[in-house]
Amino acid sequence: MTSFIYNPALIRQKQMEIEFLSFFHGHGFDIIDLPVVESFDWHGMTEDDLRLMPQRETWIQDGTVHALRHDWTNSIVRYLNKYKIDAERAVYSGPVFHSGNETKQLGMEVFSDRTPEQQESLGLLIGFMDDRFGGLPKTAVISHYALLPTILGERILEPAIRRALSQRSESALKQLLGDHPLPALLGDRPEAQVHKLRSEFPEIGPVLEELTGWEETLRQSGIEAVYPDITALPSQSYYDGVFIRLYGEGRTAPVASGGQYTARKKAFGMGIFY
Amino acid sequence: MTSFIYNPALIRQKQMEIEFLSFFHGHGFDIIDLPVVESFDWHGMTEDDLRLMPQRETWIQDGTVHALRHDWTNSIVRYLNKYKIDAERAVYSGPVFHSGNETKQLGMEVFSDRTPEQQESLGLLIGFMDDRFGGLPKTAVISHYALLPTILGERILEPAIRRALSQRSESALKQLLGDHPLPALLGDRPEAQVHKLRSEFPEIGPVLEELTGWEETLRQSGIEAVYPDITALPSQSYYDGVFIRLYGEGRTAPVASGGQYTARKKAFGMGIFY
Amino acid sequence: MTSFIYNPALIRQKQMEIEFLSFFHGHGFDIIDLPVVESFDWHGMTEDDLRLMPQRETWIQDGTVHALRHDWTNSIVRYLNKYKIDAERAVYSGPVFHSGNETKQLGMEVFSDRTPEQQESLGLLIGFMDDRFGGLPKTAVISHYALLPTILGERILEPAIRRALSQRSESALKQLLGDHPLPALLGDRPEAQVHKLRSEFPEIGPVLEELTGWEETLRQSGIEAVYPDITALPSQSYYDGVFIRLYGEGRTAPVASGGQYTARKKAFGMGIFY
Amino acid sequence: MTSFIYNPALIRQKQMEIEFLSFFHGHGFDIIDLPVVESFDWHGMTEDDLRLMPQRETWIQDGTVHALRHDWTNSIVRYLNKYKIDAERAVYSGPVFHSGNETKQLGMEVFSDRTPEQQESLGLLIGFMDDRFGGLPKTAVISHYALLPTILGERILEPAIRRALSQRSESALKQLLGDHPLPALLGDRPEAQVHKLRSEFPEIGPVLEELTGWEETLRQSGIEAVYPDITALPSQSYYDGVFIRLYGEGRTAPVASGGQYTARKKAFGMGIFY
Amino acid sequence: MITIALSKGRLLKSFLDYLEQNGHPRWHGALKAAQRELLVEAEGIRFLLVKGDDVPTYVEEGIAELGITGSDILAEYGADVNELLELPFGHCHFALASKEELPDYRTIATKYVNYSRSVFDRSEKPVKIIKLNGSVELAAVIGMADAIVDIVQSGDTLRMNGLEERVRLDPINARLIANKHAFFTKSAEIRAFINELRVG
Amino acid sequence: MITIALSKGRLLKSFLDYLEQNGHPRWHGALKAAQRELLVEAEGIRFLLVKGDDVPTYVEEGIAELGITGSDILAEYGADVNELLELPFGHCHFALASKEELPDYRTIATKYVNYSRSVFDRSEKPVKIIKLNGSVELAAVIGMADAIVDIVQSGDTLRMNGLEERVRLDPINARLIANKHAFFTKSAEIRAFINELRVG
Amino acid sequence: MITIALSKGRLLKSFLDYLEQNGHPRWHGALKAAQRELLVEAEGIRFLLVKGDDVPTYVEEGIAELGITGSDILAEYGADVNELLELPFGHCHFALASKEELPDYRTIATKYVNYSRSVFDRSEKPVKIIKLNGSVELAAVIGMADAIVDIVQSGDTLRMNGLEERVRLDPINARLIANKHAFFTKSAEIRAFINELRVG
Amino acid sequence: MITIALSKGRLLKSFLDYLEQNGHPRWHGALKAAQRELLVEAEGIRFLLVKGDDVPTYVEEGIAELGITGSDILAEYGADVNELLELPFGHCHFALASKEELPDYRTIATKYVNYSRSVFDRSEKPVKIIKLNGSVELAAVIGMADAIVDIVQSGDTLRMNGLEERVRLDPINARLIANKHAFFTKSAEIRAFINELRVG
Repeated sequence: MTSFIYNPALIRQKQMEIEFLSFFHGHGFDIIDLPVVESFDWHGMTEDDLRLMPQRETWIQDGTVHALRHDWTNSIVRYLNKYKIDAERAVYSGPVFHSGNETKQLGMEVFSDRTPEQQESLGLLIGFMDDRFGGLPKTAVISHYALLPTILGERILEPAIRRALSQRSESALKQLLGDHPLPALLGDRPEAQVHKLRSEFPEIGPVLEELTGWEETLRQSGIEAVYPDITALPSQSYYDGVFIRLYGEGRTAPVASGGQYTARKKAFGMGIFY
Repeated sequence: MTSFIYNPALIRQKQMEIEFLSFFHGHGFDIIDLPVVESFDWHGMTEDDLRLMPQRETWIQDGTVHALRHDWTNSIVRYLNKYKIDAERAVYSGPVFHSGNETKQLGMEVFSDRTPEQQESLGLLIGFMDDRFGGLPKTAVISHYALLPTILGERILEPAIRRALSQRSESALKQLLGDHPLPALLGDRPEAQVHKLRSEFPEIGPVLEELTGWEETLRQSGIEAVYPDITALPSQSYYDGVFIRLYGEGRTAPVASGGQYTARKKAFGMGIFY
Repeated sequence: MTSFIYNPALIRQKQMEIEFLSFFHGHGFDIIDLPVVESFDWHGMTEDDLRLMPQRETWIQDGTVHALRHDWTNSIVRYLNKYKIDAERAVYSGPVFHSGNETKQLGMEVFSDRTPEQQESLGLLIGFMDDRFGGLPKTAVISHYALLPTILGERILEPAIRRALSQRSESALKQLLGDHPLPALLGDRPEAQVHKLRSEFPEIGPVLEELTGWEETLRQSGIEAVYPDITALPSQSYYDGVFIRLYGEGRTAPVASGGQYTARKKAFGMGIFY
Repeated sequence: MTSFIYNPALIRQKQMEIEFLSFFHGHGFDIIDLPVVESFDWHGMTEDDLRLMPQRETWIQDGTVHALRHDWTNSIVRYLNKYKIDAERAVYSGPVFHSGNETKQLGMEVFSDRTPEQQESLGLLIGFMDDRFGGLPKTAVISHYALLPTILGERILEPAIRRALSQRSESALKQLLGDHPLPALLGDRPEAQVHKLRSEFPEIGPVLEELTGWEETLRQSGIEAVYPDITALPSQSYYDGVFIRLYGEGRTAPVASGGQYTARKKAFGMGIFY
Repeated sequence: MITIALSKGRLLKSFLDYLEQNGHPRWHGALKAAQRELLVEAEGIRFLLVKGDDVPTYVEEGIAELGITGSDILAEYGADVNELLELPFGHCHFALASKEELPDYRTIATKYVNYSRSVFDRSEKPVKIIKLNGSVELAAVIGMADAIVDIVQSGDTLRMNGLEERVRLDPINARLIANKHAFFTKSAEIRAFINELRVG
Repeated sequence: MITIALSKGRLLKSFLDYLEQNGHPRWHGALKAAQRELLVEAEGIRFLLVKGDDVPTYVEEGIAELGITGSDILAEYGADVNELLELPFGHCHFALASKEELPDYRTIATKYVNYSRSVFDRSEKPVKIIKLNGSVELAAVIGMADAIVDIVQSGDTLRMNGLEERVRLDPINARLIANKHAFFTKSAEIRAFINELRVG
Repeated sequence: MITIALSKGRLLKSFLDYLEQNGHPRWHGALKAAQRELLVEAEGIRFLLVKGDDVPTYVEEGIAELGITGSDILAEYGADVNELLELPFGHCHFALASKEELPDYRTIATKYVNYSRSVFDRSEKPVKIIKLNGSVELAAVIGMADAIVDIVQSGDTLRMNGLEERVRLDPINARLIANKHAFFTKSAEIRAFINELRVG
Repeated sequence: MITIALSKGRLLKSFLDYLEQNGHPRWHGALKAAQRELLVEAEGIRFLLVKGDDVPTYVEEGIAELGITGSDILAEYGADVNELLELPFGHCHFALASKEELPDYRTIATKYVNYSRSVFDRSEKPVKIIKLNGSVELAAVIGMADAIVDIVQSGDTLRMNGLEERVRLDPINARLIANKHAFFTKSAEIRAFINELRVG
């Protein structure tokens, strides 16, 4: 746990941080900061807050729960639900803590519901990664959190179904959903899945339209492989639209992720973890 | 507690940080990093650790005490007492937490007992402040933790005397020390105190010599007013030599402080809090 | 906080405890025990649990929230919601902790929805208090948590109204409820309030019937003054029927309290705090 | 962890508790009570306190460390070091917590350095166990914490030797102590060990005298097998004289244990865990 | 016999005026006569004259069955008592005051930390609050804080210190509070006192 | 190139039988030939032969894109992986076994602590669970526990130790698991492997 | 220019008397003339007139370089300041007072919670302490506490309330305190003020 | 009657050899004859054949009075038992092994997490440790870790996986451990067993 790193890489990392902030600042993003330690009143904790707590470094002080920042967007959503802000675009950098491990996060947020603006910011992020942060991501996985509620209706609330979805378990979904077309789709190539979805569920046309728009943005930014993920469930309930994960060559953990969310009003944010 | 700052100052602050690291890196300092969360085994805690705990944000996890970093030098001393390192000079930046408040600290350490090298690093720090960090400090207060043990002998361990010393309480010291020359000195101008000390306690000549050397370094760096502080007690026992506080114009809190310490071997470190 | 009590009273207190357990055991109550330290999964915490947390001594261990027992009935409800039990009546004694203070609680529970059985247990409790525990209570305050939802409908969920109700604030209720007959009732003698309620809200007749039955039980047990409390709100949502507070002569804190609740099935419990 | 016990045994347990208190109260012992939650200032924690912490349920509240009671004698020692008390003999009962598990402890303390009085109390305890608490213990193990310091001198402070002693490791002690007569003794029958000790180390005669006196007390109380334990090390530094463990038939955990200690003045205490 | 905790100072004066104007000569006389006594008995009522901050404590603990104190105190300390009635005296209001008008007030000095926090939370603005026990105006005068949150009656104190009221916040008046349990067990006495007070 | 972590021991045997019966001679041959090697490559697939408990770790960490392990392991350790398919081999089941039939089993020895906890939670009975790493039956034999919860295949081990199955708990079979991210980034290779496996 | 925080009330009167008797007509005049001003400037010195409890805060925060307050405040709040000198005015003392003499005082009401705790710790007696903000005597009068711990000057307040001093505790006097850092950076001005004060 | 927990596997074989060579035909016979039994009784001694990791648990809990297990297990789990004697069998050693020699080993895979931590602490080097339950060598082979820390007997396993011992760490042998309390209450039986074992 105690790691002491002193090497030339550190200065590059710090330089990267400043370049990231400067780059987005130059594109009209305000630089923001939030406390590393967040405090929660017991009675004000939401389902989202409670769900995340076991993954956080937490303690109780003066009758309130304290937790180290786990994810910038998460903290920003909580802030937006409490305070008004003037910024329309923001950029940040700083440490986050997952189950006791400290890592760094860089990211940006667009507090606007205009998709072109959101997509422009995604393009900027990918551009930055291409130029300065380890090169262009090779792969993107893209989902839309409005898909499943339409396809599955109320059944999406069943814990067993949610578990099977989150595990992409074709076997389990077959057992749970019977004839429903969804399980069979999972056996198809990802590229074919969207196609079949459109014909099976004409009512989700507009959502698939949106997805296609974002896919376009990703491809124009230079990303070669873009896979749809039709069974994705949001980790936190404020995510309610498109969600994107970017991967480097031969890497199994995403280098960046984020999506559309609602905190009083619609927004879009993506973060790089490193 | 929840503060959300987005303004042009933030980017300057981040730039300052990177300039600080680059400047010292350019002078042969390795950039180091240490975890924000430190953990302590109950039985391995020193008197120093215990004394500091009430000022720290602490919690207990898996039978060990966790605490947020309070001061970089403090963390580095603990690291040096556990691990060997190769670096001879190090520079750092990052958040520190005092009684629940988050601030930032920049600083450098010289892991060498050679005074000229230590003094050179002090010169670099002051130079950096002059150029880029709010200008040249106006005032320095300088002490040497070897002074009082010689002047007071064993009595320095008495809690009442320690309290009176730390409060510069002429009244209390007179009551406690009677005829001892120390209380009377406190009524003198600081500049006169060293002079009188030398004649009263010839045996501390070499320590005063050292002090004079550092005073010289401070003056050459451009600091106008340098005050000796003869009753200073170290906040942590590893500080065992010269200790310096630098103040800006009209400010009552020091902008930078640090000094000589021992963690296996002699070292010197100073930090800027902002 | 550190109190060290050694006096003849302690042995009487311990004897009281054993007499209480023996007395109810003799009347067919099983003696039960539950752990002093309760643990909660973050995601399994109910609104009730969260509301109580700030009043409890709490800490986080291994990713779960630990809390000292706050109230026996509360712990029993949580137990009943998790495990099946065979007992139909239970009696207990042991320490409880309120905001860091340790006190003792004695009590009994009837896991049955038959009102006569519940009332019999209340009679036993009052009988025991009369004989051995400081004498017969002088006063009882009795409420029924089905009253207000009928009288106020959905408005009972408004925080401002809940606060005004819990403070018996005639002024605030007038502002909030306007012409509604409730505020005016508060200015009446408690005895007259039930009477007027019945004529204003004929639909609550059966609930008032129930109240009268319990009042009868209290009077037959020898309690002279029984006051209805029409604006009472339950501290925890499982309390959903009659609730009773017993007071000693000239005392402002109740010596015993409890009522009907639902934890899978209907039950009734009362506890003595001392 | 969550155990809900309702059975006839519980009332017997509670009765046992009251009988124990009454029995000793009848013999002139004051009944005492102490808080379940103990709080510690960071800087006031002793080596003993720190050593025990990992075995305790602990948390931090308002800058002080809170811990659940671990052992009554331990709490009493801490109390005695802070407050004066008038009682000369005390008896107690209540829960204790070991690494998250709740058990019960009954016990008594004699705040006097007069051995006959201490031995009388031991006789009372064994008598009580014989009559009412599961019958006469079959075996006793008896040690004296003044033995090893005399036999080993300063070497007793070496961690490796302490570990070997606490593990009764003949092999390790031979490696560490070479020709010293102690390792060889460990291969002998316990009964023979004291004999040999006396001839090897005539200066410990008085300590062995004391041991013999206590052995006599144990035998007169009816305990058949009494074993000396010459390598015992105290778990807490306040234990500085005789220490006794009592075992039931065929049981490997002691039913009772305790001994002489110093908290300002000499005392003797024993506790039953169940 | 019923015990009533009264807030000394400003509020007591206002209460005395009310008693005088509404014809309670004996209570008025007894309380007026009290010089530095803290305990005054009149016609079966025991008045405790205590610091306003302490009124809720006396009532919550049951030392007094009733209490009269300002709604400022109740807003700040949130005692677990029955807040029976608003009383027609002790009127004033909370205000935010500063030397200069500013677009944002980032640092606030006040005796009313909780109340101020709630005001800024309502307006969804982050703020740093400094707790002072008295002479709060000074903090704004010497620039220790951008503004203060305090009780304002006539506004003279503000003016004297060169400050101006910038935002008029919640109104304040006297409140009759009751111990939660005594509310029932002494309901007849409490009702009698209320009637006496009202009818005047 | 795709990497697959395989559970050694019982499950590997069952997998080999399946491969043999369903006509995958080359995988079968390569894996069969492996003596004590832990790494076997065959036809563009890299097999890692690891302890069953470690399979989810290898897959979760991305060292292997796919893994084959028993559902008992997944039930116990709850890894953050995609549990794609049930596989038609490795069948056995969880059971509660004891020396004597008892109305209640209060103390349970098991390697499967979390699973056992969930079983008793489902039946709403409190229980004390002792974790053992092996030879779990012994705990029941010598009376350290009232019963054990363990995997049962033939039942021979139970019988040999004088124990009897009291409650047949959940069925167990082999599962194909995938790293959550490789599921997309290597989707073609994964799909190819699944097809190969199924068609047999 | 140097800023000095002065404790208002009792201590300010005592300071004014001292100034008058020791010939500091201008300071005396300026401070005497201050009606309800909180900020008084005289001969290059800026005096802040604040509540005694707040003096250490002003000095610790560096708003004032020096402060004059009672040792009772310092004993209770333990500020991180330089406690330079005892001053020859503001004399009184802490006392434990009660209605009746008791062998043990188990419940204490006081404004000085920390100080009282330390007194009872010194005498090695456990005690329950109730914090009140004012009119502390009342707690002993009405039996809310066995005794009180408070400041005693003439003893009149105690007597008026039927209480008697039982134990005379630590003496109290005025103290000159300095900001820890300003002690050095404004050492000349501080030394000048001390000399002025002393010489009279 | 005394109960002894024996570590199955490698250590049991080594123990059997020792018994054979030192003339304990009956124990040897009884244990040798045990096929898959976990409980073997011979001449008033009850042997429990359990997983090495579980031996300290059985002894600490008092299910067995004595236990024979490797010092590797004791070093890793630090049981609260009496570690009476080193036994003259079960010899092997801990080693750090890797594919290539490196100046620093930053990531270590091992079953022995605590032991490895202590080794690196002794050498004052920070390290990341990955816990694996088996086939630890694989982690070094596929580059999941820079090196492994494991038990080495012949070194064959390392070689077969293309690894080489880089640092020979602590030696390992069998240990006789006793329950802390049974050490006294069964001292005669324990002493008898030790004598029997030694004399051979």
